[in-house]
Amino acid sequence: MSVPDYMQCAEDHQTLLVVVQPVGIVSEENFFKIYKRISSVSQISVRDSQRVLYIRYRHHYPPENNEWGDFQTHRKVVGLITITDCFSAKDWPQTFEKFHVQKEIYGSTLYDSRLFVFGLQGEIAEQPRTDVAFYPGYEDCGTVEKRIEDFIESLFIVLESKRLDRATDKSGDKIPLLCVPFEKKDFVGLDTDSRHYKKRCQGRMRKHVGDLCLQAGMLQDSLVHYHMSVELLRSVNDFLWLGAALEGLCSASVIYHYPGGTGGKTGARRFQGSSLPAEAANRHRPGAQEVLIDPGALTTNGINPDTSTEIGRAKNCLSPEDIIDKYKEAISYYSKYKNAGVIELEACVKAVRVLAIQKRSMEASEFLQNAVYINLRQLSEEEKIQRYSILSELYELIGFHRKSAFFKRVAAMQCVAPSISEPGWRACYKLLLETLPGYSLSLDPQDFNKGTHRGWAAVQMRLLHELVYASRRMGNPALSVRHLSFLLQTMLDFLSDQEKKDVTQSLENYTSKCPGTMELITLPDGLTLPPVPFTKLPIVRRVKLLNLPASLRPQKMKSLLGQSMSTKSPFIYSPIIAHSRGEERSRKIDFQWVQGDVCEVQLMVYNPMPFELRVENMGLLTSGVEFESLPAALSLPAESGLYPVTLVGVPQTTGTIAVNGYHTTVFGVFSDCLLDNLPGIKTSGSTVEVVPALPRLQISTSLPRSAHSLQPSSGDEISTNVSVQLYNGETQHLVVKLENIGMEPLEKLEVTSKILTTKEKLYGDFLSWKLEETLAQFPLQPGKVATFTVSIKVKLDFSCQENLLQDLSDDGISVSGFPLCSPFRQVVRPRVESKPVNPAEGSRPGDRGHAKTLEAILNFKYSGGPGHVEGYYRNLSLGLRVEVEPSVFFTRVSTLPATSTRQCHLLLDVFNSTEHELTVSARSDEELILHAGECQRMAIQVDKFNFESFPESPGEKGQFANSKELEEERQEARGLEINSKLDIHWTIPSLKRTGEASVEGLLSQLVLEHLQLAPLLWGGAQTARCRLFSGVYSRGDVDAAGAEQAGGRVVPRTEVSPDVLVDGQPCDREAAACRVGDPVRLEVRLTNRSPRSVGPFALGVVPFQDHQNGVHTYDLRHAVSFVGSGTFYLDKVRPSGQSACLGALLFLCTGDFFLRIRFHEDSSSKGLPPSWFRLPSVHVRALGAQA
Amino acid sequence: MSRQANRGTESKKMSSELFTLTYGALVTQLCKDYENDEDVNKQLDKMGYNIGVRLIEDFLARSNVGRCHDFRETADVIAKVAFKMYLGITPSITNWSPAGDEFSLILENNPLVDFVELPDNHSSLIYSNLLCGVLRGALEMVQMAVEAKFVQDTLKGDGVTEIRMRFIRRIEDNLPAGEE
Amino acid sequence: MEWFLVTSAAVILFLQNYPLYIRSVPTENELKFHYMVHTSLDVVDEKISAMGKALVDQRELYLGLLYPTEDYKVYGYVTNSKVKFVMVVDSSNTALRDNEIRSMFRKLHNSYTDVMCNPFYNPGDRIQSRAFDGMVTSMMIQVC
Amino acid sequence: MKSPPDGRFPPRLAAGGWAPLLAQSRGGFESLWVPGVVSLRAGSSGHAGPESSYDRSDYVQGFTTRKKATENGRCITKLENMGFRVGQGLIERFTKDTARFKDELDIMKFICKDFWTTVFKKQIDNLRTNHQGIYVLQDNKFRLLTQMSAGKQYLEHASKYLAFTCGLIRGGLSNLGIKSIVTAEVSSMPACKFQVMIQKL
Repeated sequence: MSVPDYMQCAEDHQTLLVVVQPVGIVSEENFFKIYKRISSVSQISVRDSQRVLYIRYRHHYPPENNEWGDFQTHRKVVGLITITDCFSAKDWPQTFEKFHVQKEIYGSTLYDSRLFVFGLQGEIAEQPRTDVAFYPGYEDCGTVEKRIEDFIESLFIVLESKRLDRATDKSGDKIPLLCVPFEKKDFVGLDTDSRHYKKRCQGRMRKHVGDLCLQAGMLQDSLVHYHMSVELLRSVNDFLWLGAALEGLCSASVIYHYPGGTGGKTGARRFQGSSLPAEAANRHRPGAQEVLIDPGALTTNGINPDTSTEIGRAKNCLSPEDIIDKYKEAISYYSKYKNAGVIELEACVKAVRVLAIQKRSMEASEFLQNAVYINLRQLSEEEKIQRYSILSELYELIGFHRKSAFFKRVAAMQCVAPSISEPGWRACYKLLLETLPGYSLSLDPQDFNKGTHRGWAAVQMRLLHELVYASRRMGNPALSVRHLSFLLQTMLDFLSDQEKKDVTQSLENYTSKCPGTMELITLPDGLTLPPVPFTKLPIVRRVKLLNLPASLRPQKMKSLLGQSMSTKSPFIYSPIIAHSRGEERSRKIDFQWVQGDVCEVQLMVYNPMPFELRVENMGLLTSGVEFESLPAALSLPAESGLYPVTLVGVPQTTGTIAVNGYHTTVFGVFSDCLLDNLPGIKTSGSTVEVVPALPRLQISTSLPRSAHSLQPSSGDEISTNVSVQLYNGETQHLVVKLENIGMEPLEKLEVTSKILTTKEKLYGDFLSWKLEETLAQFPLQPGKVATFTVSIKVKLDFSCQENLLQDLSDDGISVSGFPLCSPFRQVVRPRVESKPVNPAEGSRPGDRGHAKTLEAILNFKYSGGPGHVEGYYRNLSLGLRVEVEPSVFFTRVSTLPATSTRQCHLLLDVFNSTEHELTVSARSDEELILHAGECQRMAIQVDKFNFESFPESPGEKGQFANSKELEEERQEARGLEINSKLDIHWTIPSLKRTGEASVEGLLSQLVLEHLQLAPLLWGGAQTARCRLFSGVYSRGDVDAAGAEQAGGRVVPRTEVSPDVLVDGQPCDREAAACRVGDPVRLEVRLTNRSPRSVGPFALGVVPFQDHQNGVHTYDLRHAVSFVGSGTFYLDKVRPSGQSACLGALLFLCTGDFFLRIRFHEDSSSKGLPPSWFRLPSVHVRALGAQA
Repeated sequence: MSRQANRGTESKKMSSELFTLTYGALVTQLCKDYENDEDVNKQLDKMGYNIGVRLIEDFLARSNVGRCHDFRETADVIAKVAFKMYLGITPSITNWSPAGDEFSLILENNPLVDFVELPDNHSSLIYSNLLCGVLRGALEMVQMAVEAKFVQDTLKGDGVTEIRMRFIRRIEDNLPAGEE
Repeated sequence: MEWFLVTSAAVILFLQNYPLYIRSVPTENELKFHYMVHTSLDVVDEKISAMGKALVDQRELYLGLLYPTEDYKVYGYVTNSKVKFVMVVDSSNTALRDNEIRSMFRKLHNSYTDVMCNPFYNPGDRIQSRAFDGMVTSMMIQVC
Repeated sequence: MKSPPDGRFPPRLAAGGWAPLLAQSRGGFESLWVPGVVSLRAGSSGHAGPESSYDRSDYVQGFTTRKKATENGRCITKLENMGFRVGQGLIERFTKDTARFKDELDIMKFICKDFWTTVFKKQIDNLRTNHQGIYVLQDNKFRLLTQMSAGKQYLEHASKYLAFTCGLIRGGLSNLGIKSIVTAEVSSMPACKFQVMIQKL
């Protein structure tokens, strides 16, 4: 026999084999309906004893197996039930004929048989027969079970009789030799009288009787018989049958030890399996199908061993260990006979089942190993499949999951072996799926998120490839795409570059027909395949939500920043405390996005593939806020390093938005990648607040934008930078266009300016504006434009550096010009030949002639719309950069007394540092024309200033701590005053540019003093000599000027000329005349304008002669004599008081005399500026007496 | 005095594995914290320095070596006493510069690097750089400014490990070492 | 003669087995060895689980012959850290007695311990160590 | 449960032959150190040569000072991780020549005796368990704390040294296939309790 029954188990040895078959045409459905009912009657207890009969039903049974019936009686078909349709009486005879033919097949072994006829009615059906039962139809045949029971009864009777007459051997008469088919020929012509032969006969017969006892439910007797036959057969080395005897012994013992049955578990499983609809596998596994309804396998409830023979049980029954040993022995005997392969194989399987129950996996695996090596004759593909799947199940049974998976996989491969006509891809796929657990492979990508995949990559990959292929051949592209993406995603690290190429290649082919989705795929047998997002294509390392550009950031009056408190680790140390990574991700970020404004998320990605990776429609996955994502498409170079990708979108509503992940399409597979599932991703929080919409302001100006941005020292980012070039002192209007490019009306606007620290001293206010007109145009609707004007006024220091001064002095300006000499010109060679051409270079501040740079920021705080309601605003800042070209310099400043002591002349050496002709004009009409690089002096007659009358600006008193600052402040104030009086302007006609020039900052203390209205007023008149033209120095000053230039400062002397009267005549016009010999009266008057009282003073009068050649004669004793003292006394003069003193003198000879009136040094004059005490020389011409 | 007494009894050893492994864990942890090897090297040197400036005290107390008179003497003490005491090895001293201000410590086997295999992505890591820091720090406390650096390393495939020591100058007044 | 050597580690977290190191001579159709060794782990597990009941002196790290296949012998060894070593030897190679195999496993184990002590090695990762490679190579040469 | 007497130790303990570790503080030497410093002496069992000593606290020091300002917690975790890795390595070596462990308890005993002795030169004084996966290892004179003057003032310092040890235990166990959470607790220095919570799979 050649067809093994892998489902067979030890307890089957106690069953009677009954074959149920259709004759004629019977629909499969009907047949199995009946078959099930029949096979439900699988055991009945024989009346008048506790013995139980077990029946094993088959609907196919190869007759050749039947021939082994003597060897093991449970292989013998003892009962036949045929089922047939017969509707008319005339068909009956041939139907009955068929029944007989059928009987012939198993005829030799049958105990009894039955025929169930369906559909036939009438008189034939009436006549009662034992072996035939008539039923009108498959529906009404209630008595089937009863009939079967009767049938089994009759079988039992036969069995019993056989058992009895075999068991009680009447000694003497011959015992036939039982043998298996292939033995028959060996025994012909054998000496049947030898003891050896007899023993063999006895032994085999004993064994046979044992079988019968076992079938007849007499366990104990069977044991006894088996034992005896083992003895007999051993003695004669009848190995095949010895094996059978031993196996019988095992079977009986197993039945005794494991009433639950050994095949029960698998049997049950098979049965469920059978309930599956359209069992595709059956087509390739008929064996299995047969097994499906194998009552032997179905027996779940155990036998109740007959209690009658309690005695001697222990000694006959094998112990669990012995069972295995005996099985081993039996199998070793079987293995001697090639033709007993099936017997051996089945024995192994039975042993394994027993061992499985005994939980002795190792030994079981050895039996199985042996079973694997038994090669029967060439098996058909179907048989192979069946064999491998059974092996797999058995390995599963003993907990060898990998081994089980291995054989399942082999079986699967068998299903589609090239030799098979129509390959069973479904079956193959189904089997492959069953191997997954064996290869510890789950199809849920979630299980692979924990860092690098740790699995048996090589085998798992192979399996996945097979799944892909099978599913494709099954014609389920969605499946193969899913499997292939899974392979790519989870096994990426193990794929070689070539494999990566191939896999993606085929993936793209598949997806071109059937794109990969994020849907769950559910297989017919309930298994679900979760979607496979490509989190590694590309790999995302960092996710960073970006703040809005500075100019668009919403700001709140009070900051929302929640400071993160550091968790101080408590002393009871626990690693858990520290491991709080999860929260970080969900932490809220401390900036806000704005509803309706595009916001960005930056991902650092890289491409693990050895080729360029194209990622389509990559976008953000968000929650919490309605969000319009604007997907991007990118292509990453092969094995690119970290590569920044910015995903953008627009929040449509407000609230807290959470960025959960991103979606991509790669190789035609859609993926939703959630950050939580990304291993080792760095992110600084992924939720952010979205505040209500705000307007957006865009500014454009009349000035050109400048590439050059302000130095970073300025705290706030500048959106736009504009720059302008101005000449020092020039003023320009900057027109700013404010456009609302947002969706919300612009309601509020505040403008502030900040001048960046510059070393340049700045006069006047640099930036000034009027917001009113602008605000008048508010609220500014979206798309509307408002203008805003800022006037830029640059007034840097106009004083020039020493070096220039040097030049001037070198050129010996200290000319002793004549009173009326014309104003002289002299040109200064410009210090720097190269004028700054481009402003950038000119921005080096502080060297003369080069442009200086002023920088300032205009801040526009604005708000409107719902954002404004929520108290948010935006800040836009405009960077302003002003190149200040020098216009004019005042290279020197000095003063000269004017004719009146209430006025004086301010002398300015003006230098034109531009390259253009330039005119300078002071308040006073006259204009001065300066060529490029030219320097001229201009004199401006000004009324002296009464600084005392200035308000002391009490407010500032406080803030200027020390008197020095206070003094400076005063000085500035004065400077301002003076400047406003002078208001000097320059014009560059060629450029049509004008501006002011300020003397502030170059007015030294001394100059100020000289410009100051002297508090001591010596009368109001001036000496005749003091009328000057611009550009001319007074002779009287020569020595002084020369002297003091050394000190580098010009100290003009003028200030106060006293009221000096000669003979009562003020002598300031021309020389006072007098006669020789007559006394001349001399009177000096003093008025005090200062707030404090001055004096007393002593004045000395020194007469001298001037020879017009620089020679003065002072020894005039013989020529001039005083009447009374030569010293005049003035007593104390209180504020705005007056006083005078008188004296007289005689001229003894004619001539031109001069009187120099000096103060005697005394304490009272100390501390008062010398210029207060300027007294002119008095010119007296003494004429001869009239004769 | 009392310390003298109990020091005798404190000849304690710690499992070299524990020592080596802990150092290894330290280095790898630093590699995790800092992107590039250079920073790790710096950090190791810094730590070593901090160890050195403290360890010298212990060293002087336990080995009663007197003042060294020249650099050669120092070299001997370092190799024969210090290394022996703290690492249980005695490096050989070679390659004196003619000026006598430079020499090399040759470590046949460096206990720090037992079992260590430097992965390719850390080619520029100076695994044992801590030692240099220790030497530098310790010597600084005895008024010697030295430069110590690895010129050969078995980890880098060299036959031996060589630390090059260069005497820079004598520190006049011993200010407290600037930490960090 | 071809023979083959595998070490694999139990990741207790998943109760899974996967290779840390694979080396085979010759390298072609390595997959066959993969399957062979993979299935052999059933036996390893079985032996380990059986170990609980065993007595101290039987709790040896060396598991002995796992099972013979047509033309190979598969031997096993497990460390206390649940790292399993499997060795497949051509069954025709009679030179290798149980003792040789045992000592070879010892060698492997020592060498593996050093790998574990390399601070740059992350336990559970595939073993890429020159030292280990060298040791294995020398062992194979000596055997083949 | 009390840990059994040394007599029951397998001979393998003798291997390595590490001398017990110094218990008392190093007097004036401490002044140079940050308070509560630990002094481990390193020397390989290989060279039986003269004593060799090393101070590991500087790993701790150099390490903590670097990140002190930022989060203590993070640095603690790092130390714990370092300990974990070291524990893995050590256990791999120490168990190289031992028979396979019978069960969890067998392993815990090994930790308390052989492992502890190798690392800290003394056994755990007391091992308790609730037989539901919680073990409490008590060391009455924990070596890394002996340097700290008893009392409360250095508590937060101590955590650093314990973190490393917790990692050591956790790493050792995990390498033996036992996933656990280890926490340390000090009521009064230098006594110290380590609680091991086994994570059932």
